[in-house]
Amino acid sequence: MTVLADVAARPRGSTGRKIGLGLLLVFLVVLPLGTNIEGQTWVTNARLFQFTQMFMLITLASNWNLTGGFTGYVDFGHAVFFGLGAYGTGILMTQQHGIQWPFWAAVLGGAVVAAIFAVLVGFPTLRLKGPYFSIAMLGTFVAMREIIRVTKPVTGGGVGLTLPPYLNRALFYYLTFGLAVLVVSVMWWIRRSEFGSSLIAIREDEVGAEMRGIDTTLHKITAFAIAGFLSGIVGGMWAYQNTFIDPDVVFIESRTVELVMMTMLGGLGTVAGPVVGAATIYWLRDVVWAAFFDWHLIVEGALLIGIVLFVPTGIVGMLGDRSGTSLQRLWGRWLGSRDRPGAGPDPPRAAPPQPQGPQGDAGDEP
Amino acid sequence: MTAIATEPLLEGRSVTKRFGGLIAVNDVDFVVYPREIVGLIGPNGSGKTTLFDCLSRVQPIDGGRVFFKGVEITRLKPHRVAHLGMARTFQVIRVYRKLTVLENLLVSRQWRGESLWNQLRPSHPDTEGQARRLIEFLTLEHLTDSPAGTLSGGQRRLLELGMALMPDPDLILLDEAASGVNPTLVETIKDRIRALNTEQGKAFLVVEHDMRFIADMCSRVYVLNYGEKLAEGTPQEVMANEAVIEAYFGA
Amino acid sequence: GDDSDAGTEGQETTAAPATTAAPATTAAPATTAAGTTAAPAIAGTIRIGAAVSETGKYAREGKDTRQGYNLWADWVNEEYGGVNIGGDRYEVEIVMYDDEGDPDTAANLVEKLITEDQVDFLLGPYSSGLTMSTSAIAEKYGVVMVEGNGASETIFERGFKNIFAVLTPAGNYTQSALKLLSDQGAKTVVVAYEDTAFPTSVANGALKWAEEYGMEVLGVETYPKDVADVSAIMTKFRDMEPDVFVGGGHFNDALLFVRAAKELNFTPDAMVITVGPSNPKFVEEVGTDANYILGPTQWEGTMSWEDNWFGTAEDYYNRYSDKWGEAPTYQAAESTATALALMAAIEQAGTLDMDAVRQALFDLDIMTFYGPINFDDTGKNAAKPMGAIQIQDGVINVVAPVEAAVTDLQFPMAPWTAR
Amino acid sequence: MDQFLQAVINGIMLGGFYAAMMLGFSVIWGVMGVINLAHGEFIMVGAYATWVLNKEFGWEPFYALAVVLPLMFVVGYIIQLVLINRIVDQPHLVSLLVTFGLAIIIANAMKLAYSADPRLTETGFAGAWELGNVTVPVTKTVILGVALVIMGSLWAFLHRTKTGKSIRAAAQNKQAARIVGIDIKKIYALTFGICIAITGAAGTLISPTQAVFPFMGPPLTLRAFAITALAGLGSIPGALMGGMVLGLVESLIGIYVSGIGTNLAIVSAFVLLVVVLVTRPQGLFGGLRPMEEAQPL
Amino acid sequence: MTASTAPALLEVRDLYAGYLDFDILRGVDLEVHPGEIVCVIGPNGAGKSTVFRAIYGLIKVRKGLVRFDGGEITNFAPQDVLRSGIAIVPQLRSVFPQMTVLENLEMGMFLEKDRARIRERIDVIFGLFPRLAERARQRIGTMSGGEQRMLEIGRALLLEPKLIMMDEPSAGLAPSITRMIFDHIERLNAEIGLTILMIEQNARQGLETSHRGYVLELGQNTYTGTGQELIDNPEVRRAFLGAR
Ligand SMILES: Nc1ncnc2c1ncn2[C@@H]1O[C@H](COP(=O)(O)OP(=O)(O)OP(=O)(O)O)[C@@H](O)[C@H]1O
Ligand SMILES: Nc1ncnc2c1ncn2[C@@H]1O[C@H](COP(=O)(O)OP(=O)(O)OP(=O)(O)O)[C@@H](O)[C@H]1O
Ligand SMILES: [Mg+2]
Ligand SMILES: [Mg+2]
Repeated sequence: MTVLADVAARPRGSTGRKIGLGLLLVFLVVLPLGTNIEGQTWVTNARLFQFTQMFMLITLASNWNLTGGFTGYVDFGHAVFFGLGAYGTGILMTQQHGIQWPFWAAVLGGAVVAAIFAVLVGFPTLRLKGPYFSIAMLGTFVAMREIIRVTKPVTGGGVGLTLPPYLNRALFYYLTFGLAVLVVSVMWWIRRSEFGSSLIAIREDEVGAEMRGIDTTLHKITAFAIAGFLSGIVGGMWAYQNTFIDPDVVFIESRTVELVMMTMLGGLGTVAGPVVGAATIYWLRDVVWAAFFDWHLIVEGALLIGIVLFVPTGIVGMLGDRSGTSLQRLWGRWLGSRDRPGAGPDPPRAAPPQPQGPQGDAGDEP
Repeated sequence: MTAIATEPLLEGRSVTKRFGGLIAVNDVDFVVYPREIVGLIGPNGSGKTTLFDCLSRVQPIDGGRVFFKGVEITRLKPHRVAHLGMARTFQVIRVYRKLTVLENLLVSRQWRGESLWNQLRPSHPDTEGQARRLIEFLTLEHLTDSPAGTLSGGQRRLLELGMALMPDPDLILLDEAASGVNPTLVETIKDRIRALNTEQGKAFLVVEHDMRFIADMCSRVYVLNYGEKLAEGTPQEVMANEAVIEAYFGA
Repeated sequence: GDDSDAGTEGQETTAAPATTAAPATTAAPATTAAGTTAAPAIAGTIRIGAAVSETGKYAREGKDTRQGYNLWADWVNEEYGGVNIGGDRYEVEIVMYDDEGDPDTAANLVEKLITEDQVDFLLGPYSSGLTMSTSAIAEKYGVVMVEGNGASETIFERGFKNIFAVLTPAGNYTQSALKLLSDQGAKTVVVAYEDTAFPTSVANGALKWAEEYGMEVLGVETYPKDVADVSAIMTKFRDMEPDVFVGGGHFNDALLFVRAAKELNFTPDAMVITVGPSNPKFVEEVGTDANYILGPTQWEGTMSWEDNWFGTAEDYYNRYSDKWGEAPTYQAAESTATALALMAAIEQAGTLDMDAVRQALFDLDIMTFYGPINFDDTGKNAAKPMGAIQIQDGVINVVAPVEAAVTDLQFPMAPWTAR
Repeated sequence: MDQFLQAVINGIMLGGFYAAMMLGFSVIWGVMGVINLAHGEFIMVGAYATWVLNKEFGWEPFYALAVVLPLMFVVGYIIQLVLINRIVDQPHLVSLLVTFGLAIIIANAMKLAYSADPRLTETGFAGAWELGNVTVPVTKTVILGVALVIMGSLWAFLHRTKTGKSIRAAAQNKQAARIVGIDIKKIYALTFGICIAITGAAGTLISPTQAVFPFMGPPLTLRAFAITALAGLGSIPGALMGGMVLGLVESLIGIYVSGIGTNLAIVSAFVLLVVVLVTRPQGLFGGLRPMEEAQPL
Repeated sequence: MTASTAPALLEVRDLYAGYLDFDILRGVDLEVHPGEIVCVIGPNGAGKSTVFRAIYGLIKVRKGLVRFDGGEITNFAPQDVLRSGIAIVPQLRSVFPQMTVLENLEMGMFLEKDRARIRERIDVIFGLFPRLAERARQRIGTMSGGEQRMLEIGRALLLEPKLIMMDEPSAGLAPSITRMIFDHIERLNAEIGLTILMIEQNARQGLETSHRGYVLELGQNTYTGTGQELIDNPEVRRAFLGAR
């Protein structure tokens, strides 16, 4: 659905939106201070933990979006970078290997491992097209899980590794928050740069892009390595925060699936999409859970389908990013749909608001 | 046109391309000199597009050698060829459908091997200005921010042309760039090509089924038939050639 | 308890807490409790938190765990008259959430239980993995967590001071069975296990005990989670002609092993499958092929343990069956025992003070319907032996240890075709 | 030698099952570009239907196909008509969301209906044939046979009948299919119905050999996904060979590598997959959509 | 050519259609009488192809009316439009790339049951385009742009429709083929009275072949008249035929 939303090409935030964003950031910065206020039960460590998880998801989804959304290489094994980051960190931090680096160094180490792996695995797999790439990455992911399992002396095999427990929620909150802000800014920057446009060009027509002078291999590998590195950092943080890792809690297929879902729900190939999508799904689950007990997963599934059917362009796509504030736009579209046809002085000449009609590009190849 | 003195800009020596048993391009020699507009014509399926594909290196070349600006490009990667200063359009349109018209042009700016680091900045205002002027020329102003996927067939073809002009190449391969374009606009395009040719010295290799286009623009023409070079010469010579008339223009 | 999971990787693994505050226990008015048992007036409520899978890969065992906890809570409030703290009676309330089998969710829920719901104590989740991540949270806040469903030894190697487990740890799972078999003359063993935390602990234990009882290990094989086919392993083992096969990890693997052994006509003298046989569902699904299969058990209704609260193991069995309409699995029994151990410690401490209760847990030495409970200084229950059962004509009979056995071992196993 | 033969037999049995299991997934993807994440769940539903017939009515599981096939066809047809047809015009990733939602709903609804307890059906086709020192399990032989019949019929349908050809045509160019008069929505509903019927049948086939429970789906979907790539989208000979190759590799490595053989088999299956993809991007046997035309998802 | 007084074969009244929220077409009127060749010209992006798509049910008609052969076919599904007797040659590629030339033609006869007739019609098309006959077993996806175009036109002719709508039939074809196609169009028109509605950028040749023409601009038709009238109209000449 949301491939469309990236039309919101060159974001021009309105002032209102900028102020809103600023307020949100300020709120998120001061939020942990609330844990020190006696007697209130809203801003608890558990709440901070939830935010931490959400920031991690936002970061991961944004990274996924760099390859999956911008470059069009839908990576079904992205969690492998997360996993390598987690294991890198875990191995570097645990005494049993006689290394025991400090946390920050170990996280960076893990992320570098993930990035290097991204480059190595990217060379063969990024030559594959469409679904074949997806499957190859899924294969890489599953294979890596088993490799971790059988290299017992280093990774602890199926038993896993125990990290020194250090559970400072506020610290993790700020770490993940900072990382999320950083990553989203990086994505925003990339999208505005020529590098970002080139990635999208590769997605749209790789052969054409190559012939028009884009070194596609270099671009793809670079994007892959950036995404791998950043997801590796998240993996490392997660490992530290979870205090123990084994192949089955680290390498979970559904972790990747969720990233895809979140990104798509928010808006594939947009900067804001993964953020909105991740936050929405996280929040939705909280609400749905509270209201439906036994049925909550069923309701969640139904909601997912409902959203896709009724908001096929993704949330960001629906809100539109091209002109005016979102509400205005929604309102305008609603009005527009009522007194058609013939609205507006010269609509045929005006740029249609969004790329594809319900019929897609009529007359094109499938 | 007395081009004999100069070095050829593009030169192919017995270029051959096979698809299984089918020989799509068979032992073809050709040259394009700087500041020249050369035509390439031939019946459908005679190997014109395939030859372009070989030049821009999407298709591996099975035999022969190709030189561009004195550099052998027979085995080069497509983007390297582009960096050398060769651009092309496509018969089957290849615009980036989800990028806007403006972005399509910006992203076609050629980097000539510029480092990735430099690309991590937004486009230079000059580049954007250049893109907007092109859009204006192509009469696509009202569509500047529309995704290319929403353009009509003819509009896409125009955009395609713009994308080839954008990187400021030395040689431009046009594959039926005027088909499906409104005749009035075709005249404008011809003027533009002539201007680029005379003022900036750009060379063109043009595939076109519109004979008026060929006759008006080209100084020399190659004719392909079943992958082989059937004739070459000035447009007038070629159009008078019996074999060409039989193979191409019909009785 | 163990990690035998009935389901497999659910897709729904991310954070989504699901609440099911135990229905009967949500702050029942004091009068109702008093009405039924004429107990002394209620002085207050002890809030106990637990994150237990309702959905996801541990949905099946999670249900047993919940039912075990709730049985205890209802019993305390409605029959026992409340927890006795220095003569005052306290009602209990269990706040339970669904962790969906996901470590992140479980950790978050436990943190929520501690900081938002402000529970007094914690009961454990189902499975070693989830116990790993939640016990770290409990440790951080210094809140006592008593558990009965995380058997993996790594849990107790972290030096935590707030985790107590009533169950026999994984390494000892096969001890009774192997001892019995070696007494019967078995000389050689092969072992296959799923390469995840809990089965690995069990298998390492099995290797240790096999050596201890003088048996030769002919082959060891691992297999990954969600395995679809174990024919290769069984083919290899068949050619080794071992006396004893030890295998397993999950309930499904148990089914796969039995089916594959039968298909390939692999007939060792005994098959010990570490998870599954003690579950009545196993017999129900596998039918006559289940006969002769041995399995370890934490607890069976036929065992001879007894206490002052629930009576004999059989009494507990009946009480549970009446209440929930199905027979208790050992996961259910150990969950009840977990709660019981916590209660006993609180009563001994005579206060709700965390430090005092923790100390009381370390000092605890009681007998229950589930077996003896006495925690060592890592929090493991050092006192309880593991039992072994054999399926005999579709009935699950305890065959070891000798003091708890109800029948003799049937040995060697009959060929597959002669059943 | 015996061990080798046994390994080969095991591998072929496993491969036959893999092939039957992933076929529906592969064709749906090949024709409609829909990656059906609820694939494993449909297998599960078919397996439960079989289990009910087996336990409640004492049916032989394999005869349950007579009920499962039409039942699942109708289910698939309706789902396509009311749900997926609404989004086929959207880029293909959209279908992921819908089928993912579907998977969650089906699995959890099954859990509410039948609890999370694992189930197994009892077949009369049990036991094994002994050929020298090699054992050939009867149940799996029957499974392989039924799987082959299903595959053969589907192949004949797609390549020999007009409806089948129109399904392939729709896979290649939706727009063109419409203008030659093919009713795309109907074709899609038909395809989905047929594929879900086959998928449900796979559930029937595995019910005697594997535990059936609500959350069994995802690993199956994952497998189907992998074999599809090996086989080429929608290619039926490819499905058979891809399944066999994977089955044999897993079986041989499982037997000849000691200790971690079965783990390693999984790794090598995926390594093989990546190698095949990189060297032969269109899969081993081509497919309904070749690589150049493969849609960016 | 005199405008016939017989009822129109195809009649489009006040047509509104477009993509997403925008109407590209804003009140298009068209009439095609039996036995006529009608040509639509106009600048790029005027909405010519959109008219075709709307008539053919490929996009939704939002307002207005499409009548064909006495019955209303507004918003019919494509297969129903085809059944009622209209065939279309779209502007952009519309072949089944993985199928052979022959299979593609067979698919073109999807609605035809009679096998003998299918064979017979395909042979006629092969006679028309020998190149296709030569390559009957080649996958169409590997053939040149022009060859694919031949196939599309051949496929539309297969069913002997009452009306055939061609979106730039000559685009990308060699002069000999273009001439052959226009000749063929005229011959079919003359011999069996096939009615043709086409869009041409090769406007001069298109209009010369046609009885009548329409000029479409900004989603509305601005000029209409016989082919020659339009060619002679200075406005039209300047704007659409290329200054000459
Ligand atoms: N990938 C391929 N595989 C097999 N044959 C091919 C392939 N690509 C092109 N051909 C064949 O090569 C020949 C030359 O094709 P090409 O596209 O170069 O023709 P062209 O001269 O550009 O024709 P047109 O004017 O119709 O565009 C054609 O007969 C075509 O069928
Ligand atoms: N799928 C689409 N989504 C949105 N807008 C579209 C789409 N297709 C076409 N348009 C817009 O509709 C207008 C008319 O397009 P159409 O294809 O009908 O033009 P045309 O007259 O056929 O032009 P040409 O001669 O270039 O083929 C154009 O401005 C185009 O931008
Ligand atoms: Mg060509
Ligand atoms: Mg058009």
